[in-house]
Amino acid sequence: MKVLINIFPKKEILDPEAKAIKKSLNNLGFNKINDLEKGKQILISIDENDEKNAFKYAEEMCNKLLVNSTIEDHEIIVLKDR
Amino acid sequence: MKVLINIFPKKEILDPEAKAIKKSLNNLGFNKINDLEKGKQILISIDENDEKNAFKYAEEMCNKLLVNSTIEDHEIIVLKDR
Amino acid sequence: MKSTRINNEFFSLKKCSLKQAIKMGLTPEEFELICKNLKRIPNVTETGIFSAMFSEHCSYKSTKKWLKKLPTQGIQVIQGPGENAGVIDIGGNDAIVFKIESHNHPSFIEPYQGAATGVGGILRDIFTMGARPIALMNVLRFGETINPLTKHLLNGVVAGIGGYGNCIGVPTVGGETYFHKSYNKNILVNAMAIGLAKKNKIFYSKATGIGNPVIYVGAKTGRDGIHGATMASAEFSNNTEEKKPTIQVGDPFTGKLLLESCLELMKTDIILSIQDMGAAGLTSSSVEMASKGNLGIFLNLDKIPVREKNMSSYEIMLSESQERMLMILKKGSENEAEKIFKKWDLDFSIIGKITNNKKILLEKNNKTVCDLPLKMLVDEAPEYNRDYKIKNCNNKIHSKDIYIKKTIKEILFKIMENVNFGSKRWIFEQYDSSVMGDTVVTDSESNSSIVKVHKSDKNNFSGKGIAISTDCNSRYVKNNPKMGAMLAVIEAARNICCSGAKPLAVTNNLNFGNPEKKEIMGQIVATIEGIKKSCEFLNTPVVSGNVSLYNETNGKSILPTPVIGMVGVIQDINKVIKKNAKNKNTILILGQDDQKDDGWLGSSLYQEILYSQCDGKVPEVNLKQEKIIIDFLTQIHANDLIIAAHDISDGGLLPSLMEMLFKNNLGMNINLPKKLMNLNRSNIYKLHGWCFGEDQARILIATNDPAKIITKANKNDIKVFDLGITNKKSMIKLGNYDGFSTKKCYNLYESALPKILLD
Amino acid sequence: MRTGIIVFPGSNCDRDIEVAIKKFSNKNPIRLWHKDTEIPNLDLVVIPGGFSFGDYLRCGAIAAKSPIINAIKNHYSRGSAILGVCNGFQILLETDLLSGSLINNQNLKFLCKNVSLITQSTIESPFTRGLRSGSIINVPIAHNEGNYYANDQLLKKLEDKGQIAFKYLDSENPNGSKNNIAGILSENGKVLGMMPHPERAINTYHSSQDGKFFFKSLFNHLLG
Ligand SMILES: Nc1ncnc2c1ncn2[C@@H]1O[C@H](COP(=O)(O)OP(=O)(O)O)[C@@H](O)[C@H]1O
Ligand SMILES: [Mg+2]
Repeated sequence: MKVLINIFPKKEILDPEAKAIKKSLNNLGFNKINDLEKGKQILISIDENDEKNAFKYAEEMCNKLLVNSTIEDHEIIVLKDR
Repeated sequence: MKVLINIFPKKEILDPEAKAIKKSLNNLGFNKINDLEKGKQILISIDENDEKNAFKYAEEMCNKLLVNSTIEDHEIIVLKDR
Repeated sequence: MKSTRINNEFFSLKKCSLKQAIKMGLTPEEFELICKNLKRIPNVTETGIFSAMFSEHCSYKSTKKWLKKLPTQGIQVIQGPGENAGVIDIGGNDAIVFKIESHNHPSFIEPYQGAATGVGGILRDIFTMGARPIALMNVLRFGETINPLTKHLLNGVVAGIGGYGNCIGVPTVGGETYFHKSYNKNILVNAMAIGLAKKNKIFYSKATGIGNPVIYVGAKTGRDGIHGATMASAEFSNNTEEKKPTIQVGDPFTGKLLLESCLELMKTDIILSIQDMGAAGLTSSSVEMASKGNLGIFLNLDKIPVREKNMSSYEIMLSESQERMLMILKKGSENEAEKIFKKWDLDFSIIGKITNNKKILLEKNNKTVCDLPLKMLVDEAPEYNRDYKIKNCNNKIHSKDIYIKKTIKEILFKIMENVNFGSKRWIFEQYDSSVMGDTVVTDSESNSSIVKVHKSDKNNFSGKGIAISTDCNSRYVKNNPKMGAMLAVIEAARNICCSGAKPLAVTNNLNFGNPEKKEIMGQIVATIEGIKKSCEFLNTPVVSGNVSLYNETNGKSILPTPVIGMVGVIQDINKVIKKNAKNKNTILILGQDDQKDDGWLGSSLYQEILYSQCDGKVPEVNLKQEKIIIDFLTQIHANDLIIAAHDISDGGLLPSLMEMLFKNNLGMNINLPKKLMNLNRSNIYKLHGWCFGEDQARILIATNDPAKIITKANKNDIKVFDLGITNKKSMIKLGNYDGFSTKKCYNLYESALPKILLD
Repeated sequence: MRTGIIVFPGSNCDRDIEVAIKKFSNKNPIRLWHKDTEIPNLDLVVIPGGFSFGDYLRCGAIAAKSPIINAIKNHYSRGSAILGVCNGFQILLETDLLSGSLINNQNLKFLCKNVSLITQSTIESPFTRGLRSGSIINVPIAHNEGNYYANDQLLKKLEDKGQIAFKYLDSENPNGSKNNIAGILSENGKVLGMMPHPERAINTYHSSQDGKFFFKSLFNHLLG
């Protein structure tokens, strides 16, 4: 089973990278952009068939290493079909 | 409307970061991991109500700036409800 | 996926067709000769090995004949060309290991990874020999700044060089960057590395000892960088997607582990020989090791750590995955070595052994997949005697003919804000230049970069230093390859001396277009002749180097770019000379006197900036005069008479002078020679020549004791001119002609790169 | 006085800081490996700069999960001093021995240059006791993620309690750090994390020698 972990900087942190990307896009003429956030995505295939367990396993990995909760938010999506 | 752009290194290209994260998770006792990929995610809110146009706009941004197609693959998801 | 694996290996073992051989880069004649000598048709894997070994990069088939002419001997030389890097003796038990290498094409395709792997590759060449890398330099060439691609490439390349060097923790202390339209579609990325070793602990690649184990360590082998033309071939498989060449990705983290683990293992005596896997990966490393030892090598390809399961023998042999090493150990010491590599979390595998049959024998799935005599791959590799034609531009341009009716100030400002003259701060601040704690100066503060020899300090003595300079003025080389190359070496030597050091030896990177064209081959031949001439004269032998040919796009060649990397030694780092003058110093020109009332503007930066064409005869070269000037500089420095020094090169006298004044924001009333005091509209061009001419064999120095120096100069028959005394007013006055602010110049100078990089 | 330097895979300023410690304490520091689970009784533990674990995931994140971290926490509980420079600072934040975070430099580029640091008036600490508050030292920075971030509440606490050790000169803030913060202390003053590299500014040939004020005062207090 695969789990997808999306990690985004917390809203109140003005992520310099997101800001720079938005500016570059504007400079290239993309003017319809209201807002842009940039995050990381980690796709993990784990030896686990139970959806709930997979979620729990992923949550644990997030807490132990993958996410720094003082600056990042995350969501876990269990991909049942993969 | 919001578009979500997922960007991953191409499969055959070495991703030393993914390798290092996987190893570290293993060292922390997470042994059920078969495979780990790391990508970026860009969430853009654009001034556009038409789904197709939003997709096209995103595709253009990917080609022009966001994606380095020699080493990365990407997918675009239009989030209708946001 | 299983079928693909069989397909792959199946096709690797099929007889190779002429068409496939050509796709791999062999000529029909070369393939025919291979078949004839082998008395059979080689399989695809074997042909791949031939094509790699016969490639320009490995065989030097176009240049070998000429490279032999370079001077490579000297009492300071421990190891000349032929090994992973050159080695020179710097006294005591210390030796310096250094080399330069190009990564041009990959950097154009993927600038970050191309540049990063270029740095990684040259670092491996250095620590393979037992040296700890202590400094990195980089020489870059980009297209015009109005080309939108240039910005992208510059950003990526600089980030990539920093990305690797900063992470592995070797300071990047200097280099060169130049923009010109001929590099629009073919940038140059040359990286140089310098390492410090003990004289009695140098490691070589020559294999020894029949039966000794061959060891693979480092990262796993993937499909990275396998020759594109071959792999795209539909004939190999219908699954073309899988065959696309892959970008090589650098992993400086693994590189650091490989560096530390190799140096740790080198403290024992169990490594008999060692070779990094660079261009053509496992193929060239195994072939070269065995053939240098006049022995044979057997490898079991099933033992190679691989990243992907279904790799064929062809792919394994031609992969250019990074951070890998091949070594031959003393029999029985495998466990001891393995322990060290396991500690550093690196892959370790015993993949074969040294044999006495003078062959390369490869096995996979219990089948022989390659059985070739080494002699055919190395000694019998093609060597071409290509036609050549040397072209020089002999049109002598007088300043009268090209001077522009603008004030000196206007022209100076144009030069200051020109990217080719302006500050490269935007670049070098992205490089960690102070890690390791031994950096004394970068080449932004002195004429060359200097790093201290670690632990060479004792009590009150600060220690000795290694000076490094990279140089190449392609304007000169294009207009006269021999003189241009001579001047590149000369300029490097001048830079080293202006830092207070003594030149010792040279590495070089010959970047040219297609050698099958007579004019290009002529550039190469004449360039080598020029390097030889200067190096012999200065007693700075060439101990390593690299050749990069076919730098062309759509039949248009880059400017000929033979890069010189010179190293020298300074016995006491407290005696390093910097560029910046202080207040109330007298500035003298060594090598020029009151009689000089004009200057050489042909092939100059003045011409380049003010005209679209840049041709004309290059400045006169006088080796004897050059040597007299640098020897004199060295002598008066020994008497502690010099406060700052700067050689006069690109841009001529006035721009060079400004660079000495910037740091302390100094002003000056410039003395003009009598002959230039009262010019009128008809002869004002002379002032342009005087300010911006690029006559050689001149050095600017700042001193507190001009009288002593002038007396000494007169005694030695050396021309000298007193330019005036620096003051704190930050204003430059040029006789009655012009006045301008140092600060303004400095701001223009610093804005040159940021200006083109701003969105 | 005993000092230990922790070496992680990818540490690259371990030798530099070792040279500095020897020079100013006249004692040889010991080296500790990230896989060690115990450390001897030490007066000072140093986490050097570099790119531990390649800076992958987040700078310092993977190092912060190393076996040796528990031992460092024990060392901290005993009230002993810890210094983290550059990547060491990042690691200390990831282990929660210090609070806040370091994110990308504002211009998204690695930056190596000399900066002026203003010593702040702080709580009692071996790292600042010998430095006059308001005095300026000039030392190099070399980092990609040195942009210190803390929310307003934490910033206020750091300011109020005197936990900020060094600030960049306001006109020189090189990376966008909140309140120009270049280095902070733990609540008990025994842990210092700083982005700049004082160990690269200690010799006559260095572009500045101001790092010696930092080390001299530190070892004066630890020794005596
Ligand atoms: N232009 C040159 N001048 C002197 N030596 C050279 C030159 N080009 C290559 N060499 C030497 O030839 C040898 C082979 O170099 P090369 O194939 O580039 O090494 P690598 O396998 O590390 O890429 C090296 O010892 C190198 O120093
Ligand atoms: Mg090599």
